[in-house]
Amino acid sequence: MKYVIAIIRPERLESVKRELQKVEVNRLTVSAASGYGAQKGHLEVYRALELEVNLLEKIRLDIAVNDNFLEPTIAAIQKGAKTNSGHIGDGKIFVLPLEDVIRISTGETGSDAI
Amino acid sequence: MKYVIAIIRPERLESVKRELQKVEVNRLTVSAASGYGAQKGHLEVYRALELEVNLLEKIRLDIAVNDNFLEPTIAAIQKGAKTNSGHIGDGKIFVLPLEDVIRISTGETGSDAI
Amino acid sequence: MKYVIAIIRPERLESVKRELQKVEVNRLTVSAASGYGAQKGHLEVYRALELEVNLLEKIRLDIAVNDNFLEPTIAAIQKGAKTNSGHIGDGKIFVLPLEDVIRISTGETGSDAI
Amino acid sequence: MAIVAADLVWVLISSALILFMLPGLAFFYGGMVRRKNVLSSMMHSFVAMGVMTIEWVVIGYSLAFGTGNWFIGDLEHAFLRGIDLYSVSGTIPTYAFVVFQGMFAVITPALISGAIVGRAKFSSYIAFIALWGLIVYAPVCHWVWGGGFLTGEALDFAGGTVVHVTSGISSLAILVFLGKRKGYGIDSIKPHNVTLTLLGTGLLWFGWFGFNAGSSLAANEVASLAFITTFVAPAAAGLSWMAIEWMSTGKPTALGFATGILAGLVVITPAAGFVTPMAAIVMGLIAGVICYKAVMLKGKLGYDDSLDAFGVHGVGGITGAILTGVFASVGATGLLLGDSHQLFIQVEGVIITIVYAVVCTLIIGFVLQKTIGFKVSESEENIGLDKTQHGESAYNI
Amino acid sequence: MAIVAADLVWVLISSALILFMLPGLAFFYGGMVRRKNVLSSMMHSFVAMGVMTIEWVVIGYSLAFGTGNWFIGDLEHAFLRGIDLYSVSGTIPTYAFVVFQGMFAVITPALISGAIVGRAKFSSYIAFIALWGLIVYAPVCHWVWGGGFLTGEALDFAGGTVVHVTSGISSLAILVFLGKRKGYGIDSIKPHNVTLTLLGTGLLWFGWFGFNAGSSLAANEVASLAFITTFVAPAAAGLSWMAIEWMSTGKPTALGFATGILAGLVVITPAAGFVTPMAAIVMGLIAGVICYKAVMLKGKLGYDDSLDAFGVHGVGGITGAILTGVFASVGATGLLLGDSHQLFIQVEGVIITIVYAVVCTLIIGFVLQKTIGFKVSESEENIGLDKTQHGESAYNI
Amino acid sequence: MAIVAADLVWVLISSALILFMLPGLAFFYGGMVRRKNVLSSMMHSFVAMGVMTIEWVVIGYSLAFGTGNWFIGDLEHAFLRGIDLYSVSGTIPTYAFVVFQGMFAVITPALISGAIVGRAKFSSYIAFIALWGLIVYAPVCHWVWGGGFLTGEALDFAGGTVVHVTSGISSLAILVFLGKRKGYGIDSIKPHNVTLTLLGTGLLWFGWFGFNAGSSLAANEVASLAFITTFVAPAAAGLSWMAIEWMSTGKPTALGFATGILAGLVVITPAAGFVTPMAAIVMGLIAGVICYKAVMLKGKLGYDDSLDAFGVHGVGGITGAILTGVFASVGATGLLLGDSHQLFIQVEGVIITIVYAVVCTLIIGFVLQKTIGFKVSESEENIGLDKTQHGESAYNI
Ligand SMILES: Nc1ncnc2c1ncn2[C@@H]1O[C@H](COP(=O)(O)OP(=O)(O)O)[C@@H](O)[C@H]1O
Ligand SMILES: Nc1ncnc2c1ncn2[C@@H]1O[C@H](COP(=O)(O)OP(=O)(O)O)[C@@H](O)[C@H]1O
Ligand SMILES: Nc1ncnc2c1ncn2[C@@H]1O[C@H](COP(=O)(O)OP(=O)(O)O)[C@@H](O)[C@H]1O
Repeated sequence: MKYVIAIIRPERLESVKRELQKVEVNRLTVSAASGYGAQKGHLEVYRALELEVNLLEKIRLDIAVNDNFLEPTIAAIQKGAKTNSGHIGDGKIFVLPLEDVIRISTGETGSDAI
Repeated sequence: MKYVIAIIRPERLESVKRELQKVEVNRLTVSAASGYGAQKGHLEVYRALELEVNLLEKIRLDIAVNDNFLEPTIAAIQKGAKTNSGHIGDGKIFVLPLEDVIRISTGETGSDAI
Repeated sequence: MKYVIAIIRPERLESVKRELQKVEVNRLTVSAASGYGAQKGHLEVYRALELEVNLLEKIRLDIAVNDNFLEPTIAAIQKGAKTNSGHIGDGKIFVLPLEDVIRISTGETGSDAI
Repeated sequence: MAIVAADLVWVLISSALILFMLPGLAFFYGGMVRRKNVLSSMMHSFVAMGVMTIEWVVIGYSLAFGTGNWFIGDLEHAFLRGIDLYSVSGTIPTYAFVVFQGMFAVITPALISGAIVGRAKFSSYIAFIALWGLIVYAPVCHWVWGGGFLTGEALDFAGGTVVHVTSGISSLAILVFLGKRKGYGIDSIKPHNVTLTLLGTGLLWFGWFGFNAGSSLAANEVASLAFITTFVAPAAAGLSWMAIEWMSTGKPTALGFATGILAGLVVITPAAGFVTPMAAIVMGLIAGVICYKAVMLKGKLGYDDSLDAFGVHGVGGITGAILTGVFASVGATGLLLGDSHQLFIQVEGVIITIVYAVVCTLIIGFVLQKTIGFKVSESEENIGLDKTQHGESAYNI
Repeated sequence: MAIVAADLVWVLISSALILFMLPGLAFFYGGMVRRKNVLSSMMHSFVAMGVMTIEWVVIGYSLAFGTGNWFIGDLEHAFLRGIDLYSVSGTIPTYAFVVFQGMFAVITPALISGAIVGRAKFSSYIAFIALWGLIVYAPVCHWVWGGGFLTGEALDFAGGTVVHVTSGISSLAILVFLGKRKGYGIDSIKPHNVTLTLLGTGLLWFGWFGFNAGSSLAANEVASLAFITTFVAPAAAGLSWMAIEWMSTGKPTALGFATGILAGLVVITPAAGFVTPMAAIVMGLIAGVICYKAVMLKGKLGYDDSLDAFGVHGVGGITGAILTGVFASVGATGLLLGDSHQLFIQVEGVIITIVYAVVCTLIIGFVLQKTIGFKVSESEENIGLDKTQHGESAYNI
Repeated sequence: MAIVAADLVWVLISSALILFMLPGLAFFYGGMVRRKNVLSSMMHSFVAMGVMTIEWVVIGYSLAFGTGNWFIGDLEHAFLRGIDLYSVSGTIPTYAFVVFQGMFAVITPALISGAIVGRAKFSSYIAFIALWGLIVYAPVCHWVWGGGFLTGEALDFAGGTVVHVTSGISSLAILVFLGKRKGYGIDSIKPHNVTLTLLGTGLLWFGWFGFNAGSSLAANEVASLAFITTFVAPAAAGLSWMAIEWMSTGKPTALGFATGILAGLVVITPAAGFVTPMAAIVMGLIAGVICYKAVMLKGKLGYDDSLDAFGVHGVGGITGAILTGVFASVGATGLLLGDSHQLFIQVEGVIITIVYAVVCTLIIGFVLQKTIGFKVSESEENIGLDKTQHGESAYNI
């Protein structure tokens, strides 16, 4: 099992979700995040004081998948998150090993619980 | 060492914390999240336009534990997060391998730092 | 590759970022979190009802790094996050194994994509 | 009698101020609930601006201020029949009078919503306030202000009894009837955004100048008195709440100070034009302490007065009505000037109102329960009322 | 003629109320956009308080209310020349009249911003409202209120045509001209904070009492009538929007109710002092339904009227102007009293205004496009206008 | 002299507007601090509504407006002794006058809070404003308005010196005394929610019409003049701040525009009823630039005027007082009309006020420091004042 963390642009959430549904990945956790990356930030000014700010709003997705779902999941996220032919700032996908999953309501564990 | 991520209902946070304290797990990180899952979402309407929305508010817990604490921690979360005899939407627990921990204030590392 | 999660005091974010830049770690994801820990919480009162609350605001950093960057990254976070000679509540750093990274815009994978 | 332009301005602007209390109430309450119920809570106030406004001009005004009998008005002015551009009430156009009184009819049932947030069906809430407005508010308003049996007897400058006792005591009745929110006392239920509550407090105090000082219905000395008492009483009550809280818990909270201000506003309402500023300060100080104790009671007795509609409006309203009988000294005489009879009338008025409001509220609750249902299901409560009742969520990424 | 102190108070306080509608509009709109555009959206209203205010006293007032000809005023009062402390307009100081009328000139172009949020350059927006205020607002205001060819002909109590038709129809023109936001109809674009929109609704309704009832320019019976109609029409419209939404989608939303209230406020604006309260209720009920349908159209036709500036102000304004010709019965006679001529004039006024506003708006848009550019780049739209246009972000950890 | 009803309405409604500035200030400041200090910052304004209100009616009013001597009033009206329902001041009931003046006494010390957010103990803050109100505000108010040695000499229409110079310069004194916030200049300290600050700006401007135009204390031409100058000056100042910021940094921020508006409001305060609208525009344009420069200074000199209480109120207040001596032309003559003497008096008034306020503020600060302490500990500052001072947090999940 894998634990996939994807950082995407906020406005691509819906299209990523749509792509994920096509490959039958319907369970995921979404949270707000901010990111520093290759994407250039912007100058911010607070009352006559300048600050260079590079922190941009992002959406973070956490998706636990069984191994055979990993490829399609990654492909779906890529498809949904990419703007046109790909721009800096489109985001990244991280794949971490996942040792166990427990479904709280039923107590199921392992791949069945995902 | 393990890194436990649990997704629970917002309103169960207090009772999960209480159960965790009973097994002497007192350190954890909480964050807001939203989840898509088996739990059915709701129709939302914005000014005469309908949207089907399945994103429900959740709480995410991150808990780093030593191996011998894993079982009690999972059991405590389950106990605290389960509504009555268990309902869809009660949440999930993910167990990831954790390679190292560093306590910033003291510089301690490994199991001692957890 | 490693996936580093650091929990720090909100007000240390800027100085941590500054230290990270010095070691050429410029990409990271930031999110808001709350933490229970060794740091003592405070009594809160809501309209004549007392609640003991230990949940304190924290910032969570997620940083994916190549193995050779791990040490400097940890050192930089420690340096930036530590208040004076170190106080309870300064936070923790967790190191998780990272199996793969995919850059959405280009499709690059592995260490190149970090 | 001809209209007086300055009075007209005073009453109209006061009316606008009172309408502004509805968003104030929405924010005051909305900040205290959890994120998942904030729109539901705010809609309790907003929808009252729709439902009660229309009910008032269609029938409520006539029931409250129509000639009628000792108990209730009649239908002579239903649909504002018989009123036109040139109709006059006192020194102002009747339209202005209808509006001003209408604002009270709009806000009073909305106050009750604080007792039932997070667990009432929206449709039933609408039915409840509509019925309550006709069955409880209109008659009590008629009794005290519209020519009924308490008119000219009980002192109620701006609605201590008519507004706060009725709504506060009905809150208690309906919350006992409905039962607690799920997880009350087990899971923590903290205000999701105290800044919203502070905003609401600001709007409420601002609007309350219209509520109280506008109740003189004329731009005169009494309006000035009612204004200064509405200035000092909440200030005093905020301070006394803060003091007792600081001493008991070690911390003076913002939410507590705001609640104290509200308690002071409630207490001074019936007395605003009848007491001196110094008496108003004393009443405010008392209000802060008594309402603090009343709210603590909730913790002890274990009922779920979610936003303290009873603790503040009920207890504060009763306290105010009685203290008016004690401190009245301007254009009326209270106990301190040796008139125990007035105090007696005040108590009598309060008791009759309490009994009447409790009985009617329970009947309305019971009928709604048996017909369209009142409480949402446990699972709906779990998910939150914004999603289940309104199909939306307040905050989106 | 001497000044009347009560009229002066009424007009000044009404002016303050109208200025307060600008933050109201900022919050109404700001809550509906995404987090990354909230300051940009709010600044559309705030900057109008800067730009339009100065433009008004420098030249706008004179163009609108200077003698001039049938089409436009002249420059006799540019820089308020010829006006001093003791100048009088009607029964109030001219300074008060300038202020009151200025508030309308400030808010009208700001209404248009709802059509173009999230995609207009800030500099171009400023140029747009400044030009639009001179080329569209000042003349139309002159036509209807300032001595132009519709003065004394068309009924427009507080700006149904002058304010809402002009801004609403210009919204449609400019949004078609500018094109959609990126991702419109693909990515979901949800309001980031509905509580802000509710706050805005409260501020707008409160301020609208100054807008409508203040338009009597005197503290008299007509002010009271305009006040009560501004009380009941939005209430009715909120309810009818809610009802139709509840029936169609199964859920009564807070955002829908708020939009209904706004629709009711818009519709009653031209009629406020000309119709009875009961007619106002009927107009409100119609407004809720018609604007609901108009907003749905957007979904069907696929244009991006982001915050429904056209759906509510345009359609609501036209509906109101026409219904005024139907229901007018106080100090004017509408169709229901057998006067079809008035209705004809209303329609005529609306059509002329529509044609004029659309043509001018498109020309302004075209000229700006060709000179300084109007729309931000796709990448700026992506990142959000708060960061790209204003160099800041609304919310920081 | 008899009361004039329209004047009474004007003064009362103006008083309500000024009270509404307190939540305005709370939000203006509250949006600019970090999340952990927002309630603490807001409570600075709210608690002033408690403490200063009671202090005013108990003793402050008498010290400021009692007969007394050239320096201070006396205790003849302590506890409002000698004032009853029918007491008259000018053309309004004395109660109304007490209320109106009380609003100024409430808001003035609250302005100082912007200089010390995030580091003052709540108990010490309360002691500070209570003492400052007696030792600084009451005497200076007596000098300028209450019969003291500047009364009838210095021009101060609505409190440029009495309100803004005193509070602004005391801000500077106390912030230098207290020292910086931990991490100032190292860690970034960004506004946690700019929409709150915009809301505050809207409330402040709205309320300021009461503050300035209400200061005519009568519904007359001067009120209209003060109203229109309070309309155009902040508009101009917002624009000039925006222009200079846009040119220097490339971005026109919302926070900057809001700050410019505030600077314009401050600058026009002493001049509101003495200058023409065109002069008000010029004063506003100057205010935006000067206050922008003053705020930049902070970055250069490295002191921690957290929310620019000195940069805006101090510098703006001084600028306004002096420019009043330059531009005065209505009912007074300034430099431009050839009267250099008035300018001299203005400068003199400002200097005396500055010296007096600085000395007293430092003494109060010193005494508090030595007795109950003033600053929180470093660890409390770290955790945030909401938790450590008030035992609560503004936002909860
Ligand atoms: N090494 C990393 N560790 C953690 N987060 C990262 C890392 N690299 C990128 N991110 C996250 O992904 C977001 C997008 O990355 P960025 O470099 O801007 O563009 P791209 O994804 O096209 O490389 C960043 O804002 C950040 O939140
Ligand atoms: N495979 C998954 N990956 C990531 N998050 C998940 C996954 N499955 C469930 N979740 C999270 O857990 C929450 C609860 O899951 P859900 O399927 O609704 O109920 P249950 O936990 O009873 O299966 C979801 O809203 C989502 O946030
Ligand atoms: N075992 C853990 N699992 C998850 N989060 C932890 C753990 N230990 C600490 N944290 C996080 O780190 C924060 C700081 O920890 P704390 O114990 O207060 O101080 P210190 O970092 O000095 O030990 C906590 O508030 C919590 O968010």
